[in-house]
Amino acid sequence: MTTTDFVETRRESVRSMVFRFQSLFGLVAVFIAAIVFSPSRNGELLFLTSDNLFNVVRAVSEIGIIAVGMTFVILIGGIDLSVGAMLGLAAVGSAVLLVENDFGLIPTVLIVLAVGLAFGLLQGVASALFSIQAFIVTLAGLQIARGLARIWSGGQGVAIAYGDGPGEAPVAFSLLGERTFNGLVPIPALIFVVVAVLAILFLRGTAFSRHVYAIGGNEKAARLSGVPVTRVKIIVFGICGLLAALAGIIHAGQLNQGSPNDGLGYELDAIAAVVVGGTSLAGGRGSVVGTVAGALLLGVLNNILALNSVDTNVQLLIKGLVIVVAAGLQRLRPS
Amino acid sequence: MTTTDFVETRRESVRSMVFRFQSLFGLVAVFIAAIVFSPSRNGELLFLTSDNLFNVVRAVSEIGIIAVGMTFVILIGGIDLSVGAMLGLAAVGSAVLLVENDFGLIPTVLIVLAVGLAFGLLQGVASALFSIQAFIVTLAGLQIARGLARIWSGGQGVAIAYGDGPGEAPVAFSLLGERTFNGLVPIPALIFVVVAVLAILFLRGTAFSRHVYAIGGNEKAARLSGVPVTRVKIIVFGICGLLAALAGIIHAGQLNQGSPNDGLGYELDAIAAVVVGGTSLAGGRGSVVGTVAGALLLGVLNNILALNSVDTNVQLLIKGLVIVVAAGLQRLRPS
Amino acid sequence: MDNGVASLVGLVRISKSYGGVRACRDVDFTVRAGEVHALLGENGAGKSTLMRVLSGDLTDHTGTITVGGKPIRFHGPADAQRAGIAMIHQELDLVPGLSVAENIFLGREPRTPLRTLDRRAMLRETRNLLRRTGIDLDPRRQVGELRTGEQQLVSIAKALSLDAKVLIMDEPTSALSSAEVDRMFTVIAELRRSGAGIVYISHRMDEIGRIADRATVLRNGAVVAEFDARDMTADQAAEAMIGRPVRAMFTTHETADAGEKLLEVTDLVVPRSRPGRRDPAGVSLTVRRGEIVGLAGLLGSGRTELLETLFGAGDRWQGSVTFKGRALRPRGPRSAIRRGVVYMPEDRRISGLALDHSVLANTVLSIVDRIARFGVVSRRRETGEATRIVRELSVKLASVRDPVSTLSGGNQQKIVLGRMLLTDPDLLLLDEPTRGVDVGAKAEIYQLLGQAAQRGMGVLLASSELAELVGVCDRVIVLRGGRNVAELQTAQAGEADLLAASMGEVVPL
Amino acid sequence: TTSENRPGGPAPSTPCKGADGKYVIGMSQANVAEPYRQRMDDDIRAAAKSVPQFEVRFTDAQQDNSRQVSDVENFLTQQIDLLIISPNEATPLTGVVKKAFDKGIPVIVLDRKVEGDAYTTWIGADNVEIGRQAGKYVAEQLLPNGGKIAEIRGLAGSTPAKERGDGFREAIRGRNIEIAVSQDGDWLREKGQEKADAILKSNPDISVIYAHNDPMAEGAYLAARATGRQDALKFIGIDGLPIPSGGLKAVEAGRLSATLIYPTAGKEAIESARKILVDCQQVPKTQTLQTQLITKENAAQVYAKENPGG
Ligand SMILES: Nc1ncnc2c1ncn2[C@@H]1O[C@H](COP(=O)(O)OP(=O)(O)OP(=O)(O)O)[C@@H](O)[C@H]1O
Ligand SMILES: Nc1ncnc2c1ncn2[C@@H]1O[C@H](COP(=O)(O)OP(=O)(O)OP(=O)(O)O)[C@@H](O)[C@H]1O
Ligand SMILES: O[C@@H]1[C@@H](O)[C@H](O)OC[C@H]1O
Ligand SMILES: [Mg+2]
Ligand SMILES: [Mg+2]
Repeated sequence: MTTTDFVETRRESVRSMVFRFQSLFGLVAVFIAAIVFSPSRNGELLFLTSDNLFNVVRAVSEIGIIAVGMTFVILIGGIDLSVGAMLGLAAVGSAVLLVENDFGLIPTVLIVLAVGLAFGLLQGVASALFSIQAFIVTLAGLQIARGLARIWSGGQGVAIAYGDGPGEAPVAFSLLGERTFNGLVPIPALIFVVVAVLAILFLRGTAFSRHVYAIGGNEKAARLSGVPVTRVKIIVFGICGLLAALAGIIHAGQLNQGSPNDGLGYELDAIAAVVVGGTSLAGGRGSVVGTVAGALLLGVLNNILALNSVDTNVQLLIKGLVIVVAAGLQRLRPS
Repeated sequence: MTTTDFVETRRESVRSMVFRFQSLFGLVAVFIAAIVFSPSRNGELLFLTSDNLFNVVRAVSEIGIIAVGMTFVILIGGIDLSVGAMLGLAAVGSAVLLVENDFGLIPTVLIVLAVGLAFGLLQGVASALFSIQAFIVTLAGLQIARGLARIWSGGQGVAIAYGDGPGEAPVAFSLLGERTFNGLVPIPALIFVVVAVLAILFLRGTAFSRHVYAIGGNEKAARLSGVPVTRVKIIVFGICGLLAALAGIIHAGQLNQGSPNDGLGYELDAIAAVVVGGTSLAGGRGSVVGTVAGALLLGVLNNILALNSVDTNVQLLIKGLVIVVAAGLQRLRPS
Repeated sequence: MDNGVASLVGLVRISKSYGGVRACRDVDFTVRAGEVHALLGENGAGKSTLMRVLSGDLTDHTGTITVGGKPIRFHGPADAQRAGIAMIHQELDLVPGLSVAENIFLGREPRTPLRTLDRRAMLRETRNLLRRTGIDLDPRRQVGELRTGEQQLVSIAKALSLDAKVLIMDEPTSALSSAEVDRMFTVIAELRRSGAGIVYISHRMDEIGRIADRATVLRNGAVVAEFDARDMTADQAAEAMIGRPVRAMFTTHETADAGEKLLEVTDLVVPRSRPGRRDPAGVSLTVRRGEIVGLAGLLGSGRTELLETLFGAGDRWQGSVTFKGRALRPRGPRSAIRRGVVYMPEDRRISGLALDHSVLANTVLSIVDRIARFGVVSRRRETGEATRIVRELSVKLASVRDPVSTLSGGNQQKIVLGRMLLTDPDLLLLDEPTRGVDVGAKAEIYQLLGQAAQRGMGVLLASSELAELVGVCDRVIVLRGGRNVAELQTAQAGEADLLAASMGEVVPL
Repeated sequence: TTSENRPGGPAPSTPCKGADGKYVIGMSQANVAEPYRQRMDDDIRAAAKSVPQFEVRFTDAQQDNSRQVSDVENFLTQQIDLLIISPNEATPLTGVVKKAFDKGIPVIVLDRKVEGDAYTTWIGADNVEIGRQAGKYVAEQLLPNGGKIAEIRGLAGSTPAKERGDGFREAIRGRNIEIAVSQDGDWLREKGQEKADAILKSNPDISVIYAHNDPMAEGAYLAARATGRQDALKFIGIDGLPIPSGGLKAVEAGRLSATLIYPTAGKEAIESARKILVDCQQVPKTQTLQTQLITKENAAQVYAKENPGG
């Protein structure tokens, strides 16, 4: 290897660094746009008030948590359309267990998370073991989860009342909906951050994560290298179901209710966040950092459009265009 | 090449015949189940009355037409999430042009079809020319089409009144919603059949269709073999948009109204029909015959569940399971 | 044949079928410590299948595998690896999105005491490994960015890193040029010395002579001969493989010396391709009708790049190209094919074939719109065309309706060639056309190229096999660093001259 | 809670700046997929035109509670002067409505309710009464001799759905009328059609379909028409919107036998807003609006009255 080669290598990695953080560019751009277009009152930019910023993070926290799980699934080349319905099922489960079954906080959370995990694992089994396409397994899963949520809730929203009496949920649960933690940071946002950080560390630092990337990049190669492909896939679907259930618990806490219609269409929002964050739907390429950036980008966009009272229909057009452009920018990669 | 080779060939093709018609087995199975579970009245099986059977076809005609277009897109390895929204846009367009602009039947139909075609072509350009993933392009397309439909309709359903006066649509348009053609066959069903037959012939015999399959099978190889990949892809998205618009026109005719929310979620139903019909989401493998069978299968299933007044929530569970099982059966292929 | 040395592993009466096709029939096979055991056979003879059984990749076989004399049952590649058996697969099986190091350690990543990934150890060990094997690669580079040949080196390094007792190499050198092959052979020799057993599959007969100790020949899935490789001649081996005496490998074709100039390339440069490359001169060459011109060079010398550019499938370029007297600025493969230029890519699986699709569909793909009337393809006509070309190239198959994936490697290669020839081209651009092709089929392909030249086509043939270049071509142009550095007349020059010119030792321009 | 015994007037720090003030009003709509709600927005828009001090901003929560919470939060960031909300569901929106109210922002709740009383005023119609009138019409006019009917209900869990069902049952009690099937149509025409389609198959012997709103009734009509049974059946709905695709026209055209006016309260909401912000007056905590039975006899006339433009 000659010296020129080394210089080249270093130049290479500067380039690939730039591309690695590409997913953040879009976010930065939208953030700047938000500042520029922010309405102001008494000389203060409304967008930049800490209240508003935390609102943005709170608003994206559910989709963000789901999108983190979705990132795993998409990295292995799969997709999970059932997450929105799973969120609904978990929200209903939380409400019913807390209020109708008087289960207490910890048991409820554990049971609901277990349901999400189990549902995800089952979908993983169907898709990995019987090799049915994930799209179709989870499309069916969507219907099944919705059906279960409707049956479990009796078809309508189950309201959560707080207190110590029977039929009342522990007050602690309502913290999910309040802005606490030093009176400012909303708990859901905090949970989102914790989940994201854990996922980032996990995807960076574990052998499991290499297996995830390998399966998405070349499943056959992964199998031949001794990667336990089926097991990894099943676990990944399990993680995704688990995180969707977590989002559902937060949802119920924020809204003091679990309704079988909760989370309708969230799957597409989550997928959009993942893709806008630069993860390839073909699998094998992407990151949770990108997903978080993608979710925040969409959240900031929603927020600034709302703060400017842009007509909802026009909002739809703008959001559609931004998604395409963001995805288009993502594909500029080192060739 | 020895004679044994040819014997083998024949044996092979019996096997592959069996697999070719695999997509019909599911339909036959569900059909038989429908007969078995059909409620009867005065000794007549309600499911088998010609009235009911034509109803089934009418009920699947919109999804069926969309699914035919979706088959093309999926065959090239793409996906089109915008079809439901396109249906809504076309329904709104039909109503507005007929009622508010007094455009007359033929101009209205032509304009709406042109809008669908153009929208599809644009998505094709974004996906093929700028190589942005179809999932994301059409996810954005979904939002944009919905936004346009809302703006065009002023946000609410536009009712279609019939007559010769201003603000009234030609009575001929209402035929779409009536049962005519010898008083038995519903017109939408007829259109569906025509579309399906044309598509089947088209996908069997034309050079274009070979290109479609080749792109789905191995895009790079297709390109290197001189297949005009970009052009074919764009046209395919155009076809899909056109058919979604056609379905939208029928929708408006059947409901005497065009509403911007029409077609909500139809994309997933159409994809389900395609996949249950044995077309691989990976592209390059599948048929319109399969899609028609898939659409009918889901239609018969809906019908028999309704005839038996199965609880809607339980229906969701059953449909989810049937989709998984049907997709699972599809993957049994000659190894 | 057993001369007392203990077998590391053994295969006893192994059979394996794919649907109706019996790929292996009652095969017995052993690998001893410290030997290189060559496995020979035509394309489709069952070599890869047999080795995939041994490496735990295929588990639905009959017969017994023994390790150290004891029968064992593998449930997957991981089991075989645990038993000390590693395999380099014929079709490169790497993960493009992962780095060289990550690929090498995939499935057995080093971990820190906290059970997290030990990146540092991974990089360090990869560096050591690459140094030991003389492979010149940055362990952090993404494998997807590497050229085919480099990827093959990574596969080799990966297999070596397993420190296997038994190493199976299924055509490990098919994309390597002789310099890299030499380096690989040094490594193999070292391994053998340390007591490992190596199974070596290759269609490059010269390699077998150089490194093999023993050779087993398969035909139609069954063992038909075993040789002591050191005193086996190439003709003996070839005859055992094909089942009849071999014809001459290279047939000379009449070169129409005065053939008109078909292609003229002047100072063609592809600037974007590698940052930091400074070769302002670029490539200049001519191809006349009736001529077969070879392209020689080392890994990354620019052969593939040149062919892709001429076909309109490459990056932006500068320079001038004249074809049939007019400027050639192909906008893409389609327009190139229209003008009579066809291209056979280096990697048939990735770039050449829709493997799931039928032989028929793959064969006629380039001409479907030509044989269509009003856009409708006549089934009779397309079957006719496909059958004709498949016969002409003597492709071994049961039915043109079978998926192309069920054909052996060499026959798949012929399908790509057949598709090209059906378009009735003037200029054939071939990139390693006999990669992975057996001796018999090679001879047939060479003959076909000769016939094509005789019919007035021009052929530009890039190859890493020097024997092939010398045997088939009229002239060979040597590329280095993206420019032509030498041109040799094969009537006068030999393999050694080519190698020297490729490495930059002599520049006999 | 703090707001327990407060009268339904303006919240503590009075936002009333009189006629010289400029006021931004946030209108948080649950969705505009239902024509009724689109009409509500339109009525608000039209009424606000005549109050020059008002600027109204609209949001559409698209049937998503979370989105509606965010919508209101964003209004709070924008520091609106008054909130009008038609909540998607009661419980989930209660918190954020209370938050606005506690900040001193007057809150006008329309149609569906929120829990507790942390709002300034609720305006809507008496849905139990509407249900009762529908039942009475069926019992007296359509099925004087009794019979079997089907019910297509609004979104499960929404107050109007429950109340319209209860009132109806109350009115038909003891009249030999059997509700043979009852299905949720989620207020949507498409759903109404889908459900009616199934109902007609499984219960061929029903003679009236009672839908909780006009779009679902129209959907049911279309389902019947597709099987050629539209004339054998009677359909009634609720809403009676004075728009071309609304229930008044449907009754006039004979597709529906009857509908009941469900006022959108848009005009009244702006009226209350004006009282609170401009006139510095109190408004009653609950404002119940009147309904009216519409049949073929009075449909055209009411349409003309409600919609003088055309
Ligand atoms: N996946 C498969 N499905 C069906 N048939 C297969 C499959 N893989 C291989 N075959 C068939 O099995 C036989 C043996 O193939 P195999 O790949 O082992 O040959 P090979 O000796 O390695 O040939 P080559 O030199 O071309 O690599 C051939 O007839 C081939 O067509
Ligand atoms: N290590 C590398 N990194 C990046 N680009 C490379 C590298 N090696 C080669 N290339 C690019 O490819 C060009 C030539 O490679 P090409 O594949 O055409 O050569 P080749 O002679 O066909 O070698 P190969 O045996 O790899 O097929 C180089 O000029 C350079 O642009
Ligand atoms: O149609 C109305 C519906 O849109 C609203 O949500 O609830 C009341 C109904 O009358
Ligand atoms: Mg092989
Ligand atoms: Mg090359």
